[in-house]
Amino acid sequence: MTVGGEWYLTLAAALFTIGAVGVLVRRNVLVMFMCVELMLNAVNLTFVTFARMLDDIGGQSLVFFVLVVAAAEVVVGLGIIVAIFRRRAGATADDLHLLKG
Amino acid sequence: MLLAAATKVDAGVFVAAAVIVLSGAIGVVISSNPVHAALSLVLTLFGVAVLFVAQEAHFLAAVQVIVYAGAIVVLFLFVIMLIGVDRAENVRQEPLKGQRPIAVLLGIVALAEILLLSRGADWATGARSLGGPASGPQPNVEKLAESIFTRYLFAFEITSVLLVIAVVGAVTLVRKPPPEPAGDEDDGDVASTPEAAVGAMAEGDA
Amino acid sequence: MNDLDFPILSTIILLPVVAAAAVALLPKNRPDVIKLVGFLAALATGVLTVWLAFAFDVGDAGYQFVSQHNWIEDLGISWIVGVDGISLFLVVLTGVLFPIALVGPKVHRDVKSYTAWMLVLEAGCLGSFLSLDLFVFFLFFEVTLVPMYFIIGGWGYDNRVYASIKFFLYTLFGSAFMLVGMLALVYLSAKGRPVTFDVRELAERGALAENTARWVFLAFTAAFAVKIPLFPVHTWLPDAHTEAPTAGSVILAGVLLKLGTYGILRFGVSLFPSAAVDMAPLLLTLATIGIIYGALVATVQKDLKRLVAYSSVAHLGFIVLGTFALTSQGVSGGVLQMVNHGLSTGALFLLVGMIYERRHTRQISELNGLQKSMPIMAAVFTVVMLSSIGLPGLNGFVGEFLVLTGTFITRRWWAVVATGGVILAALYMLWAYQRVFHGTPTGDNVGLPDMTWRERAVMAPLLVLIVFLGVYPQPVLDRINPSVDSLVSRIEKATDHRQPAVATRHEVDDE
Amino acid sequence: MLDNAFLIPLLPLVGFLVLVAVGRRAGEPAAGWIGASAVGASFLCTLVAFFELLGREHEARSVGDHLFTWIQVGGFRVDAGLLLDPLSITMALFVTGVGFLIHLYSIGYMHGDERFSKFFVYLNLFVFSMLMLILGDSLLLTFLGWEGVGACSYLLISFWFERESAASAGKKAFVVNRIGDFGFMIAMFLCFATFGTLQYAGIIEGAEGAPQTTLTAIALLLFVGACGKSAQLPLFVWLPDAMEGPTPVSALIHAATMVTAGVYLMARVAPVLALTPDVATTIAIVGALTAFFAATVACAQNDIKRVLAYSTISQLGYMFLAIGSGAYVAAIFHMVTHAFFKALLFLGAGSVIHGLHDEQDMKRMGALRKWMPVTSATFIIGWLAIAGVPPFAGFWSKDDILLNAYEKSPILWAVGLLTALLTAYYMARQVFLVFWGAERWRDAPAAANAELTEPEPIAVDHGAGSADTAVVGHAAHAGPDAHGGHGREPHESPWLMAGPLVVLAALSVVGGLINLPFGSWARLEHWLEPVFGESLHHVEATSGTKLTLAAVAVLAALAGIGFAYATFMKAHRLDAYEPAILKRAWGIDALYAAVIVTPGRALSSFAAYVVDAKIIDGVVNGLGTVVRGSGGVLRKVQTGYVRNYALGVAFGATLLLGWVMVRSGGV
Repeated sequence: MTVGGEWYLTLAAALFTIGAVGVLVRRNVLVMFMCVELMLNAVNLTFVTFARMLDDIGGQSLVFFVLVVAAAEVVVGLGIIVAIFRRRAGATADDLHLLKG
Repeated sequence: MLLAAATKVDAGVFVAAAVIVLSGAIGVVISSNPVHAALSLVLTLFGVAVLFVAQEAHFLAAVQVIVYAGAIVVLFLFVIMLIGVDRAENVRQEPLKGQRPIAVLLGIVALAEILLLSRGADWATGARSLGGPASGPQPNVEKLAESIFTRYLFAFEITSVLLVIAVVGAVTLVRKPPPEPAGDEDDGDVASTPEAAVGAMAEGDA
Repeated sequence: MNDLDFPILSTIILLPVVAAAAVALLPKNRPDVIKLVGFLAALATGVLTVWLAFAFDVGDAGYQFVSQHNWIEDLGISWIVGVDGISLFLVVLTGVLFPIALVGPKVHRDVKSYTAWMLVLEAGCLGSFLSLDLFVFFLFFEVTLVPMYFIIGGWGYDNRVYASIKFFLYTLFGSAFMLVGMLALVYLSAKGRPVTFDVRELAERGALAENTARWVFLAFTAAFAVKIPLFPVHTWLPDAHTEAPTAGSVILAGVLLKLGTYGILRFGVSLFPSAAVDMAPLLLTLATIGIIYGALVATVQKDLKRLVAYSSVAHLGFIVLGTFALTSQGVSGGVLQMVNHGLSTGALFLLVGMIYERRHTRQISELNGLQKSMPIMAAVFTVVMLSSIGLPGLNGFVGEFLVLTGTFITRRWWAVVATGGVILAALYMLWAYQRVFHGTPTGDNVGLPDMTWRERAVMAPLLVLIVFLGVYPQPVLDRINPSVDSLVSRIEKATDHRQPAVATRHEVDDE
Repeated sequence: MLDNAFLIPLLPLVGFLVLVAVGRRAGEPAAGWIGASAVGASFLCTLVAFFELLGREHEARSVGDHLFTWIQVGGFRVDAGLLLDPLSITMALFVTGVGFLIHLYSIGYMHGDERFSKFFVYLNLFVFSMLMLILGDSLLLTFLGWEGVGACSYLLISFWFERESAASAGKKAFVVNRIGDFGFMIAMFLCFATFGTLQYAGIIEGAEGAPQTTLTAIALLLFVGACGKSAQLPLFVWLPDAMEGPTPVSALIHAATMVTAGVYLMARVAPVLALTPDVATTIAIVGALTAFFAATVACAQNDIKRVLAYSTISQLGYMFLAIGSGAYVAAIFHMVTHAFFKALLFLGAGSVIHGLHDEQDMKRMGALRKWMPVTSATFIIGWLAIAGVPPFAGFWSKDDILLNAYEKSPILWAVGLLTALLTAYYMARQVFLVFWGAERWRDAPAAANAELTEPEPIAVDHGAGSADTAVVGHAAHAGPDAHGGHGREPHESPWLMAGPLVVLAALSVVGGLINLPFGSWARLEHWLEPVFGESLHHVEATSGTKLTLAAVAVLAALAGIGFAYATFMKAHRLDAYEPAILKRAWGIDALYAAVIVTPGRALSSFAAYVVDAKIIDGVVNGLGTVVRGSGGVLRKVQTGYVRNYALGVAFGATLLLGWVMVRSGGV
């Protein structure tokens, strides 16, 4: 074993946090979406790291599924975004607050 | 000696990949132009793929590059092109008061917590999954394949269903709405309000 | 006689359900067929319940016609139905009132949904009275809310939405306590034995600590007190009664309120005898306040239906008073009074509904001199009114007198104050009668048509019962007494409460 | 007959049911005859039963007749059973007898009324209830009749319900009676709690050993009930108003029978009273005060029926004075004679009102002696009887009471004597105003007519016209055919009405014969002895005292009559000695209105519109408002900005992480 797993985990944590902050601060729906992808990648990285640390292929299997789900999610998400933008070009997340209480 | 050299190489790979990943991530968050953001995302994805390779997950690394960088980011770019590249977001302004500092603060606190937790990690049980060991003579792809197609077959089948649904859903979502009745054309900006936009989405669903 | 294999009680409950489903399948544009089907189903149920009263074994204090089927075995929930002297006449009352309520008042819209809801309501009421499984009882108890909510909200008067929501939330609020109490009772009393919701078994176990039992009893009482309704949680009643359509008021007063008084007797007193004895002064006080307060408030009501509604508060106070007197006379009188109140108040609401159909107002100030043009209605109203006042020879008196006697021998001063309510009852009823029926008619009150033959046919069974129960209540009491006696003696066994000697002494027959 | 005693109350009940079923179709006068014959048959049955009882041994003159078990729960048992003993038979005799006469009279009196048959429906129901009251063998059965007569009284007082005053009077009678019934009911509860039974036999048997306090309470509470029914102070207020009912009703219910139920009840429980001297004294005092009070008020009334109403209250006071003095026989004796002469007077008054076309004000009468010979002759007999002039019936019974009162306390006797004087005065005043003097009715018609010819859409051919209906506003008297040729002049009543007057007059003359104070002539006392037994009080005064007292009483009566003669016949004064306060009955009605009715109504309004609407419903609706209000505040959190929500999610996640950290001790 070379570089310790904890380094990878730390990196993944940092990546995840950056992604989360990105979701919180960006208004462009597309960019928010990308930040979500960042978070997913961070998680994937964690899984793979644990798979190596614990010597268990299960972690990698899970990453596979995450990838599939991410792909599906992106497809649907982008579909929604396109539907919105077709009506309102340049809408940001803040423009959609119809469900205000 | 050799081992030390290998370690140095590994460390070098990790540090390089880490720098790429983090700079790409920060690029996604701060670039005002979505195209730039997408390209930064590619950077991060590649970095992660490298880290996968460094951890013996060769198949996943390949998938990461092909599916993520290849398909998903391209999809993002398509959409960006479709809805207008020039719509750069003004990242200097934040309409929601306090959103940005709180977000950053939360991010820092969460990071600190995660790091502290991973250090203390006595809550990880170390129980084995059903997949079997990751190391061994078999190539990584075979092991992964065996795990997915035996132990996780049912889940795998379900993901296929999920994909089909996603495809159908996407098609339904982006289908052009049926032509409006003639009388409604002079409404001008049909979806000038968010209410109308959401309403239109609902119509699109139907 | 009672060991017949045919599950008569389950049939009684399910018949209206089946009929409701049938009505739901009928075409909307044939109200006549729908009415007929609904009426026939209710009538058949009514006939079965009356048959039940005749087939009932008079001397037997226990549950009769019991049939039992496991439902959710892991949780000890079963479908157990059975009838005893306490529930018998409530079942009969339900069976009698529903056909009358269905055929009596006119329905101004959507006969189909109305009929279906009424039938569902009937099933809910019958199920509540017949279930011997706490869980199933609770289900039925809650189920009755839904049809009533729709009947008030859908077919009521101007302020119906407020009234129906108030009715629903108020009762549901109380039921929440009961749900908690029920679970507490069932699981706390298990103590290693299999969990059961069977009321008979739970009554035998009686394993709760005294303090716990008191709290659980209060939780049950909270639900029933709202339903009864006991002062001070009665304010949903006037609104619900006033805004409900005539049939809704009849059923609400005649049957639904009895779920509260029945529940407090069957699930409050008999499951928690010692808590009931401890809490009796509180409930007696609330009941007594309700009697006086309801009567006082009724006196100044401007709306005829509201007046009758407040009179219900007073009358239901008598029932609770009798129940918590915990003497044979009090409890039997209370049970009898449940039936009596259902008959006379139900009849009063029908009559008020008939006046409304003619005059389109319920305001007392807008009515006068109705006796001039409607002598028969006035006569019927007088009889029903006198029954409600508690005139000897009519049904109201027997129950009221037994309640007061039974209370007096254990709780003297409560009974004395409650007797004052009898004076007030005469005051508000007669005053209202004077304003509505006496005097020379003016304006729209001149020349109204008297009761039609259909209306007379609707009132006739009620009048017959009112007179019969006043003159010869003994057949009814004979069926009620054994169950009540066994209940009271169980209380005596479980606590240091004792009935006075006069309540039980059997004198030598001097015949 | 004794074995079939249930026929006595059953016959009027059957009459009632028949009339309910076919009364309207039978119409006039058949409905009246059905009702009258039912009561008449009942009278015959009673008569037979009376003679059978008379034929028995002294001690065997008490027969129970068990019909069925009415209510039985545990140790509480009430049977529908009748008790026939000398007391109840005596009552039943004059109730059915007088009742029958009044039924006959009513056929004439109610002639032409649009609700003719309904009147007899009520009357028959009343007779049935009254008989249940009398013959019931337990307090509860008596109470059944007690409330039944109350209800009938309500129905009959408000018989002409179109008139607001009649409707109000009916309601008032029922409600005030209920106040008395409150006492009656509590007394019954106490009896059951003490004796375990409500049967008279059981109560009287158990009374010996019962605690004194309980007995006192029972007696006092029963007396409260009696006060309500028999219109004693302070519950008398309903009776004067009850005169709104048709006159036969006033005669039957509010003079002869129902109002004496209180006296009867007290006589029934005489053994209990004998054990509670304090209560007896209270009863005597209340009776004497009521007698005097009502007599003073009667002196100032102008309405011919109201004079008689207050007179009734006063005479009932006498009876309670007797009860309180332990002179039960005297009380019953006076009850019987009073039933004769007071029914006579009321029916006579009805005849006058009838003859004068609904005139009730005595100031507008006069000189009717010539126009209505039968009525005036019988009325004068009634007057002499009530005034206590020997040898008429009233003299003997009143003398008996005064004698017993004297034994109890000379003060009570003095009050009684004063009352006797006043009685003689106000009755003489009435007779002189009505039957002597000028024909003042000739001046009045203008005003009266205006009132009578109020336009009324429904024209009813009234024929002879019933007195009180016309006041309601029927146009009958204005019609040309209504009264043939004799216009507004008074006329004698038909024989159907006059006949009962004559019979009652005869009874008023000879009624005293049933209990003359000469040894074996004291038949009633002898007859009632088995009922009262030891509780009967025996006068021990010497015959000298007796004679003196009687002479004083006669002198007082003559003085009263003489004073009235001087005032109204010699001086021809019309409004002598009539202070306003007496006209208003000492303002007691107003006092009740101020002290009970107004605050009561205010309390009710407070309960309804403040406590119920504001406080209780305020809390209920307040809860709703709080929930909605807090929802309104919390909904601000839902900004609609998805990033805000995301911030919340992040915050929650951070918190969760922190919690896990703390739990795992990772810090």
